[in-house]
Amino acid sequence: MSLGYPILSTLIWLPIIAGLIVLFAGRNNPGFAKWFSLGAAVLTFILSLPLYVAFDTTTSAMQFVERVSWIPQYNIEYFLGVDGLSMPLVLLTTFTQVLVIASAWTVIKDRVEQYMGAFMIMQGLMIGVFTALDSILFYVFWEALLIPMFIVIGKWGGPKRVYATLKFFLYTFLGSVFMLVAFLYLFFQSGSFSILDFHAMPIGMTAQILIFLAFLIAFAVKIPMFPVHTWLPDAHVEAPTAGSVVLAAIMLKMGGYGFVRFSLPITPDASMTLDWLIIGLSLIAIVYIAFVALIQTDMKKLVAYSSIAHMGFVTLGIFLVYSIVSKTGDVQGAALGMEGAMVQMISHGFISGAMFLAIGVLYDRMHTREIGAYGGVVNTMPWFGFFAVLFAMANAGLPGTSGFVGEFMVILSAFKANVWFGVLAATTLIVGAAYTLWMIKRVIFGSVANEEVAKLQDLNRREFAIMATLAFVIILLGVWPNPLLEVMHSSVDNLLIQATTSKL
Amino acid sequence: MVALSDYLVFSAILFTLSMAGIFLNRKNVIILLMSIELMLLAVNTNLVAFSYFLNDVSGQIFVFFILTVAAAEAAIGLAIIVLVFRNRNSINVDDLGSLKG
Amino acid sequence: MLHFILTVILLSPLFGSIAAGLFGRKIGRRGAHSATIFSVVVSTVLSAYVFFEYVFNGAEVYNAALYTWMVSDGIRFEIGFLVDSLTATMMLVVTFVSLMVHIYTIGYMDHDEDYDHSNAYYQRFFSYLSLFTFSMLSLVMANNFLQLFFGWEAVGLVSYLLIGFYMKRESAITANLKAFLVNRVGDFGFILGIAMVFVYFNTLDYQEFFDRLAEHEHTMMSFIPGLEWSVITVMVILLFIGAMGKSAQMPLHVWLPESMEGPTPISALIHAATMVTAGIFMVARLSPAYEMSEAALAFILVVGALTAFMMGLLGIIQNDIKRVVAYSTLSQLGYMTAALGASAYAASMFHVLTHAFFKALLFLAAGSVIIAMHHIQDIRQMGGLKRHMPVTYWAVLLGSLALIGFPGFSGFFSKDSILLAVNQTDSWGSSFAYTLLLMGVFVTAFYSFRMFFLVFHGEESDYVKSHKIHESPKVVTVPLILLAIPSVVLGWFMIEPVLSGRYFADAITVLPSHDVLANIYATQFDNVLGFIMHGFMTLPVWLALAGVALAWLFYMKRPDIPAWIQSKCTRANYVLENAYGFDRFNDIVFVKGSLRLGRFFWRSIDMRVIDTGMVNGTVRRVSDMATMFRESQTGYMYHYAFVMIFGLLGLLIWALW
Amino acid sequence: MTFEQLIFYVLAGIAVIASLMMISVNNPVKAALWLVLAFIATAGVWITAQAEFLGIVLILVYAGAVMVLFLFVVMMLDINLVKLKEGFTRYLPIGVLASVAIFAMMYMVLGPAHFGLDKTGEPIKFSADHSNTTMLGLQLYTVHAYAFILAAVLLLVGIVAAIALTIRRRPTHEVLYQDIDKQVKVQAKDRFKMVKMKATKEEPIKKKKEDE
Repeated sequence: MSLGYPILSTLIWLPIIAGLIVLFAGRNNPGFAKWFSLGAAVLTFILSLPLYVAFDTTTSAMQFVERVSWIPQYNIEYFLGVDGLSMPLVLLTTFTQVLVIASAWTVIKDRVEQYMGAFMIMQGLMIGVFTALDSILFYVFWEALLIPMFIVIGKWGGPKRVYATLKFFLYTFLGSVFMLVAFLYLFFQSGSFSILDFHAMPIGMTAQILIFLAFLIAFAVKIPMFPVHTWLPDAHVEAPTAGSVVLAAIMLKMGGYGFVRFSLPITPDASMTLDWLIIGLSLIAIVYIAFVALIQTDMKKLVAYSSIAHMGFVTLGIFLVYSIVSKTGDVQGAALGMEGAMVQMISHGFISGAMFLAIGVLYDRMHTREIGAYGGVVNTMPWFGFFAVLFAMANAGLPGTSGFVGEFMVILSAFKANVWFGVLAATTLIVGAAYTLWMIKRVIFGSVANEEVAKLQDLNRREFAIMATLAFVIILLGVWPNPLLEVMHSSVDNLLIQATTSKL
Repeated sequence: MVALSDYLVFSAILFTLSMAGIFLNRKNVIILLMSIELMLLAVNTNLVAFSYFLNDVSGQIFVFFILTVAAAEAAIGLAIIVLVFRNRNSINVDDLGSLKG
Repeated sequence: MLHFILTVILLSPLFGSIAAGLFGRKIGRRGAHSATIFSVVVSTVLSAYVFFEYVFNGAEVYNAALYTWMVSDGIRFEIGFLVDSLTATMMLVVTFVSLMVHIYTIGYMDHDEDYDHSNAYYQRFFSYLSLFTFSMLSLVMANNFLQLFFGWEAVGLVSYLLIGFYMKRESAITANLKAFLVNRVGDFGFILGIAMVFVYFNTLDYQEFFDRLAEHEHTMMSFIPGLEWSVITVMVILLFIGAMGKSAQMPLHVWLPESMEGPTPISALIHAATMVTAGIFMVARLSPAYEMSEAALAFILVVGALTAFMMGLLGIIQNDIKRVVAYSTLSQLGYMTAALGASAYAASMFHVLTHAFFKALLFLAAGSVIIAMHHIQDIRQMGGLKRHMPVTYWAVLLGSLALIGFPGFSGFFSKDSILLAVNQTDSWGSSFAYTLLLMGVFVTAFYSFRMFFLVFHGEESDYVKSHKIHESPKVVTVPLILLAIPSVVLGWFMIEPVLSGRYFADAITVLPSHDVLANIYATQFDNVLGFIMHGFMTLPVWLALAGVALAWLFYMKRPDIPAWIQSKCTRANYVLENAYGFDRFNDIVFVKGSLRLGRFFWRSIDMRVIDTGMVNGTVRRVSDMATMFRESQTGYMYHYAFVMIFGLLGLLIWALW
Repeated sequence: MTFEQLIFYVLAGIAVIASLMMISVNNPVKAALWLVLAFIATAGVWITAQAEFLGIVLILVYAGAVMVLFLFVVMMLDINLVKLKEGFTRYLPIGVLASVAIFAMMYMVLGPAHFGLDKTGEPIKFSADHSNTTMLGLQLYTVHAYAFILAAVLLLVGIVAAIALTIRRRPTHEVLYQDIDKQVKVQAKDRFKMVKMKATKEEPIKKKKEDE
């Protein structure tokens, strides 16, 4: 299924070109920079809608494919394509981008054009990551993406930004180097860099284990999974609001996307033997990180830890397939878990984006993220209070909001895989609600704590519009998730078949 | 009859002593230079012994050249020592440690 | 046609709530309450029609899907309606009580000390009320577990919002967080129950679930190696844990007394009539599943009885009028759960209905007393209000008589049938439960009439003398009267159909061996009057009267006795004061425990092991190595010579080896 | 023990003892003298190995020139002997051990096992009138002529470097330096100036006021 014009390339290069234009043309008039990048973001979003509308849900093959030879000697190609797994993520990127640009309207004062330029370029690269089907192209986008985020956190961040951004950059970079080694090995085995060839080619067991571990390090750092997660809270605390939103809403999903696109199809047997490791780590992430989130005093750190816990659901959902197949003999329950993981990624994108925007709104007014500095915000900002409680409830997984859908599906299939997986995963209901609502009680509810809170004004129209769109999407996805799931069925089933057929 | 091995052992002793001289002495650099001269002497003894046993005069020619080189080296070595002395007014090995990491 | 009616019943309160909530400022106070009341009236009228259709004309069960929520793994998750006599009754109760509370709130919430008129608290409160009605209806009308869970959590959310309505009060926002989290503990068990349903029956739809129940009757599961349990028992107990959370059974009851922080109307609506009965409704709805597991029924019976008696005891020492009624609700919930345990589902639902009316009546009456006393809730400062507030006086009297089960009143019929049913069952622990329930009857009578005498009779307290106490306005007393009527009369009409089993025939299935109500009906019931006369002879009624007499003696004739008793057995008093130490236990073990655990995890593992240990640790390791290499250049020639010689030596050794 | 061996061992012994003493003695002058002794003894050894020319060259060049240079430098630099009196380094034991180990290694390779008389056979003894020098010169100026010239250049470089390194211009108030090229470039006009003077008449000395 492909439209007349190369839609994916436009989605990648339009924002990047727009970013460059903003960088140079917007030198001294921030007004132009802001309006131009907002226009470009909206245009990209509109252009990305045909992806969903014209998407053929019956086939699991790649759609809107573009294949042009790039470096013939090593037959590396400029090979783009989208299927049920990556298309929702592309839409999430374009949708969030509009909100991100809108949210950074008044708060950024110095060098606005560079700030906007960085985000536009980052958007193009992110779409590139989700659509690249050539591993080197994927790797290029994957690494190039770090640079704008490095600059965003490094330049406009909080007091300890240099430490945070260096840690973020080096951590992710260390991980992805192993991935490059795996790609090269696969290239030498198969002679081509295309991911689809990797899916098909047989690999020996030890090679599979090594490749799986290489991918695991790269994606575990990105998700982040339990032992390598300490960069996320620092990066979030120091990142400006818009950077934090993009980091939480989209960049964490690349790890999950990586598992689904690389680890499972390319190294099924290794994934089968090592699935206990991933499940263990994700269960630790769900339970352990939730308790760590409980005692945070910094709002952004708390939401950062909560997003680690939610991403624990994604990895759990993805890797349940093997224990379900071994327990029930058929792949039936696993599709629910996998689709739950994908839905959880999308919904977490919206919810954590919304939470960070909310904290950003407070930060723009009072320039502190400490929970202690707030109290009784609802008395002076009632509309903000409404949205904050709504997003908190979504974060706690209240049915009727998108937060519940993903967790519900993953808990069900986790229970099917093993009773104790289900029990541990379900603890998130209690602890997840505990830390989120305790934060809400200390920040939003109660009597007005100090005179700064008394001086707060409620949301202005721009912020209200952002919050309202996010609230609408979160409730829509919670009440009627079917449109998002229809798109995934064929791709997930194909992935499950790939993941369960041995390639030795 | 004096065997070739005697010559070689003799030169080996000289060589070892000069080597010990180099890294054992904490006194001054001059002793160091002298040890180097001694070392060259040991090498030349070897060459002479071989030329004597192999009846090939080229060994001696080689010794000849080594002598010239040794002389030049000694000259320059001493010049350097004079300069070092002028700047540091001491050539005790312990004081010349400024080229450290 | 019915589909359209049901959709309207469900959605009209939602639209009312959105109108009042989001556009509250625009449509003003009058607009808000009229919009919400109109939407609830629509629901009530249509529910009445559906009730009439189902209970009297016996229409057949209606089970249809509204829309497909999600399709995954070939399983369709839908949102739909299942309407039968059980649902119809609950729909009518919910909408009627909600309507009464809506009208009552106009008077109650007219002025508020926290907010002035400019703040849209009035509209916000009405929007929450109708949002609650929508959630409760979606829970009751659900035809699958997913929608049941949606309603379950939505009701929890609204009770969170309403308990924390007075946002400025620290105690209110602590109470609502506690309520939500304890409900979430219940939901933890509930979602695991749903997961079991999904895993073993591959569906979340009730009908399919009931059809496939027989397949798994004997399948065993063991999640702790070595121990085997029947799947049905584990699933049913997990689901009941959810019910315990919502209906405030023994360990998870801690949130109900503190939920009195919310305004009185919501105590009436949520914490007496509807939300807390959701758990009971769920068990009744899943009666086919509960019937298949003896162990679960015994467990439910014992938990119910324990809650009934122990909570009743606490009611005695409460001095806040709303807390007395709250503890009485807890104890009555214990009765209903016990009835479920005795698999007398119909009797339990009957008690739910009667309790909904007379408890709502008691709460609203308490509310009107609180308005009159200008928000003083301490009963010791009240006394002799009989002359000042006749309507409220009669309302509380009728409500209390119904509560203690005075023959002829609705409470008598439902509570008596429960006691008879529990007496009949022969399951494990049923005799223990029966004695607890009997003692409960005495305790209920004692604390309800203690509150009655202290508030209305006796000489007026100094506060009452100094202030002018007048009866509450019409908009408060009319709902009282409207609620008083069913509290008294309802029993007469429903006892016969309930006992005979005709009333809930289509909704509740009971195994013949467990059907206690049927043989009560057969042996002891000829007609309503006979049942009442027979009631006079039975033990419970006498215990109730004894309770009233003792209360009269203690608080009217000789007020010094209670003080004497209190001073005598101080330890028992201490235990009762702290509500058996549940709160302190929870606080120390769960709250402080998890905080300490979190701090330990964060400080020692996240910070020390990962951050400083691995991340910054490697950084320091690398710089240390670099320094080591740098310092190896000592600058002294003999060191270099030394290294050279040893290198040579090593080379030679290696070469000659 | 033939006479020849006796000569060899005596000379070798002297050389070894001399070099040992050279290392261990504190005073650099004494060390230099011991080294001279070692050179002489080794020259003797060379002569026994029929390398008479080199033996003599060794004594003339080395003992004569290089050692004198050393003594000259030692004398010139007033090395404070006190500091030099320090003993050997802390590493003495290890150092000696290492040297002995290396010597043992060398002995294993160079010892009689491989280079004994039975292995190498008797060296050819020349007759008394055989001139080692002519043989050496023959080779030197034919086959190795190019290398010979290079050696000479090397020595020149050595000289120039030594002088360039140690030359020092002392301040002019202490010593006057002759600047050759300025002297060469001087011209008549800046040395010699023709001045036209009028013949002078005798005039009496005027009286000055203050004289009165």
